[in-house]
Amino acid sequence: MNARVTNGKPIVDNFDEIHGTSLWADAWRRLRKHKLAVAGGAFLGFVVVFCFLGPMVVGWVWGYTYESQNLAYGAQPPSFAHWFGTDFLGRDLMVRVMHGGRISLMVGVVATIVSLFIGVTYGAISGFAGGVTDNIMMRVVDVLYTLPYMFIVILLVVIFGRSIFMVFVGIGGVLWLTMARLVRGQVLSLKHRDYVEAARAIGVPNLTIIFRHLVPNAMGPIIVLSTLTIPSVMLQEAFLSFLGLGVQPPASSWGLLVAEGAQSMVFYPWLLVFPAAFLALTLLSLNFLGDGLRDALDPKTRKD
Amino acid sequence: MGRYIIRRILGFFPTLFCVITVAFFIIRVAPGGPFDRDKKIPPKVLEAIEEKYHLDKPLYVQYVLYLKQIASFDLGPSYKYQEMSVNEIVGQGFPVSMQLGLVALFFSLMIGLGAGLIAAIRRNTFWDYGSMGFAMLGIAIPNFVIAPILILFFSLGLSIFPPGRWESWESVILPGFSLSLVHAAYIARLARAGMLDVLTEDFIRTARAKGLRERLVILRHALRGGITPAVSYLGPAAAAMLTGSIVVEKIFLIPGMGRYFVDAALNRDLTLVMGVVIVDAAVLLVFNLIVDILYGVLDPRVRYD
Amino acid sequence: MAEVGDVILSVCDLRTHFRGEEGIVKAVDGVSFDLRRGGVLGIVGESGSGKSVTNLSILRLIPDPPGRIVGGEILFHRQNLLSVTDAEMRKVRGNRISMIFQDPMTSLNPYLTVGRQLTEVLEEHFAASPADARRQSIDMLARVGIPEPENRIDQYPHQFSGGMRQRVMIAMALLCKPEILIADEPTTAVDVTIQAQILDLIGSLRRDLGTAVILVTHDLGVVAGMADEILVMYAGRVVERGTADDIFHRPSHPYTLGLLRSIPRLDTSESRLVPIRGTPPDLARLDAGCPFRPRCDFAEARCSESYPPTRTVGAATHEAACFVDPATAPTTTPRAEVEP
Amino acid sequence: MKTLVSVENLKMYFPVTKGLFIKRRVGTVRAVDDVSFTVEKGEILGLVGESGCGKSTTGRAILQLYRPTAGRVVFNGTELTRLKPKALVPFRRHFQIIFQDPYASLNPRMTVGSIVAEPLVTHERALRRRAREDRVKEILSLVGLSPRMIRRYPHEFSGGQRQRIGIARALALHPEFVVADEPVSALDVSVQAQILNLMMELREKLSLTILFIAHDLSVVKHMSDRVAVMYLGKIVEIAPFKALYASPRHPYTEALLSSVPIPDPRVEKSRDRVVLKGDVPSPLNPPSGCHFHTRCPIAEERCRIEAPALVQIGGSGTGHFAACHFAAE
Repeated sequence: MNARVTNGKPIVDNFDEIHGTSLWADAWRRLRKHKLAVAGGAFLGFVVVFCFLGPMVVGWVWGYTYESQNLAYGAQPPSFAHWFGTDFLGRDLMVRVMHGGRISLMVGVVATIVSLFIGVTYGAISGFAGGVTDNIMMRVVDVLYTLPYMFIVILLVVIFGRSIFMVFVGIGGVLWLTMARLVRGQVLSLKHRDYVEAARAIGVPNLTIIFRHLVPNAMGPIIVLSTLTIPSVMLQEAFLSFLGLGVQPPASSWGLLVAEGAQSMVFYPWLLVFPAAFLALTLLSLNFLGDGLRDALDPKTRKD
Repeated sequence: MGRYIIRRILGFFPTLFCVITVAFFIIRVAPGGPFDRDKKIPPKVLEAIEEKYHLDKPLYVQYVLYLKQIASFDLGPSYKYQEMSVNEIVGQGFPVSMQLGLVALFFSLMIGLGAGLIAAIRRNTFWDYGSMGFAMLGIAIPNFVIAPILILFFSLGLSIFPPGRWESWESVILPGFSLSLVHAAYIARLARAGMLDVLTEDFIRTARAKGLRERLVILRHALRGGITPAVSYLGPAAAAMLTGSIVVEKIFLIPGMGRYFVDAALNRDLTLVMGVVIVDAAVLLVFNLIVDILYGVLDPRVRYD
Repeated sequence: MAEVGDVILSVCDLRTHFRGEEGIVKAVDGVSFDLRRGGVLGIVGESGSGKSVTNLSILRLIPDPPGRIVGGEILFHRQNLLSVTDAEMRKVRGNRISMIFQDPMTSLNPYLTVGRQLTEVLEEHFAASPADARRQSIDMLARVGIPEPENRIDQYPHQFSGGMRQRVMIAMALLCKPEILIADEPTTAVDVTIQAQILDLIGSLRRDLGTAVILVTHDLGVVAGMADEILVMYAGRVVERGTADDIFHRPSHPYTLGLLRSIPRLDTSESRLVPIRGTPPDLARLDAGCPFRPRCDFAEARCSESYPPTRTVGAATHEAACFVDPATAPTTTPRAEVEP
Repeated sequence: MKTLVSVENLKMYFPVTKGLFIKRRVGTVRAVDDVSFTVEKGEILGLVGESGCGKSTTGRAILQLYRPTAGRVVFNGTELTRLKPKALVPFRRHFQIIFQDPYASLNPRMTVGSIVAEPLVTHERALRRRAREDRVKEILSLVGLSPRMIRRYPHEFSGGQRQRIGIARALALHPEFVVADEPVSALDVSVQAQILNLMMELREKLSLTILFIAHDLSVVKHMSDRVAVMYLGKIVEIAPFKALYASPRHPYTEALLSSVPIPDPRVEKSRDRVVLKGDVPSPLNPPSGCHFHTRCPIAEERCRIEAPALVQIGGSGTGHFAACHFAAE
């Protein structure tokens, strides 16, 4: 169909400047129409509040922390005193889920930020420079891609020992490869657009071209990929915990709680159900949010 | 085409060389040596061992020696499993992992492509929402949760499949299925998105304007283009499935490569780690080549001379 | 030259609407026309005028959602195509009515050989054997001017140039000797020298095969030499219809008149073009009045109250949907050179 | 008249490479192959040809958006092809470009105001914000847009309006020379005339010199004083439009003229068409001798071997040049 939809607003007859809606505002409007993305965003908001403010409230009302043990109350099903039940050591599962959520979320966000920072810089430079520079930079990415991912992760665990936080800074340092490829692809396709040519014809300096014309227009896919990187890092953390390479007790993470719970799921199902539900719902929410952002930011759904 | 494949295979060697070099130095930079944990080894013996494995020489000499060794397809002795060479360990583990991986690959293709295509063709119906919801769960639930549930249900409950170990053909079904789920989920999503993209193309409108049956429009005109995004995902995914999933092998007690890998890294069994890295990298390269060839088969525009 | 005969296709009050983000877009809103055996009907309009949607509606190729044919009849040999089953419709498509599209680059399937795309039409409609289908396809390729058709039939679309691809599209459309060929902007994506070739080809094939042609274009020049009858469309409606002579020499709708005065011509020495001011309307925001009135030099108060009825001008074949006759009426608005 | 832009033996070659690790050069696209012409101060020179003939590349190479492979571009006495990228920047304010696609030529993330202000920000740094905004508003009214639109975004405008924004950006610094690269071919027919008229008006008001690139001869004819016809990277004919239309000397020009449909059924019925056979050959592998010989209705053996030079027709001073062995006949 080729009906054109332009000039959305009726023309107002006064001499004030008319403020337009930017593509970001447009995208935001579309995102809000995406029911699953809104639900995902709302749930994420809840999870953040739950995990970061929750332990304080629990400590204040019930008076225990994620470490408080009470062996007499080992592995109790959910009750009024312990909403999610307790584990074998009689620790309150809810506080442990809150505490574990903090670590899982932080790990995901930290690794993603690191990958975002390195990937965008590397990809933008490679794509904009082009020629031999680009070729060499991309061959480096190819070789790093060929290194088995788990090898690097496990080596990081070996190098950083038990500092899970540093491990995930390291994981971020590996994940940037995909981001770099994405950004490079974007920059390559954008750098011969007419508006970039126009800027060059004007004599705008290269750095300004990158930051005024290229990066803002590549932001959409970058945001989407970042939203989808967080859940995959959180899953990585869960796997490492399952292998006994992640967070060490008494600290917890969702991955560790799920791994522990899975071992006793027949007789003590709550130990699996609560952490697994939080992990799965958070991953789902992030994925829904990513899908929603993709639909909202995807240029294919728009004329321009 | 033949020349292209040969050129690509020749291209493996420089890449593998870079991978070996990078991996070698990363491992050596990591703190700790292979025999640090065995406190009981007397210094004399340790020295002898280190001399045997050339660990007393400067790093670059070790590197050159290692390259020489690799050039004769010898991955060297394992530091931990002293009675075995790395070649033997890999030779035992890899076929197992590969069988498991092939089954998983088969499952993920059948489930993933099937669900993705149905979702795309029956867009916005129960089928679409159903398969995409299923795919989302596959992505969001770690397989170390799914696998025990499968064991609980199919082995302990229904006694259809054995719960673990590597004995008969039935024993590969459950681990293969658990290993395939997450990949099936991604393939389903990619296939759906790819099909929906292709179905908006002008040439699909042409096919319909010619009066073709919808089945032909989908199978002959849309399918090839629609599955290309899923095919490009297949390279790394197949390599990952074939080289052993650490988690699944651990749960189902399968003697594949994955199990050795973690232990080797934790034990600083440097030669074994290197061996696994090289095998994994080679499998990945082969699969990327297969994917590129598949691309050429699917899309005549990228056919190689 | 084939005789122009009876009416074989009759479109009555066709309405195709699209549900968009901003509301319902009436892409085609009450279009009617007749096509005679062997005749050439030109449909002229700008992007968004509904000319392509009209033709996709005839073959029921409107993607649903978001589009839907909400009213009217399409009578093909007195049978309403809008009420036949999908299976019957498929027997019409590509067989009795075929269509070629604007962009031969994207309209041919890049994954299949040209031969595959040609022979499947014959296999589908006539259950032709592969060998037979191939032979007929090669003949047709030769007929549309593809050199070495025996070899080129096994090539892929990307191995053809733009002009050659459009020839392949035409060959594909004519394989079943259709009664009607709908050509949707067949020359917009090709160069002028190729355009001349393609138009020549369509013209000669029409004469040889007696196929009726609906030629859709935004370029008045293209229809001038080809069409017996011309429809001018604006905002989803037919604003003027008539013979080629009527339209070009006695334009009776202000839009037609405006178009003719605003396009530069190679053969005259006009010093200054007279543009139509403003921009084409937003189809999601039309009111009851004439959609052209904001750009019209003859607009009156009643133009905003109701859509003007169709009025006959001179010959019975010449109609315009306007309250006034621009040939006699005074202009009501002073001409503004640029937009407000 | 004074020559403003002089293009001498301009060549623009693009290498075609192949290979995964080491890029091998497998061919060269001779997009522009030894082209010379001048643009006089105050004139509009039309540059026509079919897609892929190199007309757009020529325009961009003149503006140094591509650095030419060989040849000179002299602008107002300065040899642009010699300048380093840094040294070129201050000159850029004197020559600007208007693009074909009004959808791709405006950054969708910037407001109209900041798009039009970008040249001012780059070249007139001393300008205060308020003064700059006034200049932007002034330019917007000059191209027929309301200055109130300064805070809106490109996607809120129609194709014609966007093209006006693009023109405003190009004219913000009052350049002397503008390359208009098919400025109306992506627009609706009813809007094309608005933009053509606007360009004519602005040309007079601002005494612009324009290189008007188009594939449509009727548009070129309306806009240009002189016309150059390109085929496969070479200029085959260049002449004042009237002479070119009345007596084209190159068979390609003749075919091009007769291919343009005329919106008048009576004229169309009586026309004799020269319909060229075949397609434009690939610039990767152009035909030997005269590039046009494969499609030429009057080609002889000689054309296959010997490339004709661009020579003046009908004595000096006519300004009519053609590159055909039979141009004089």
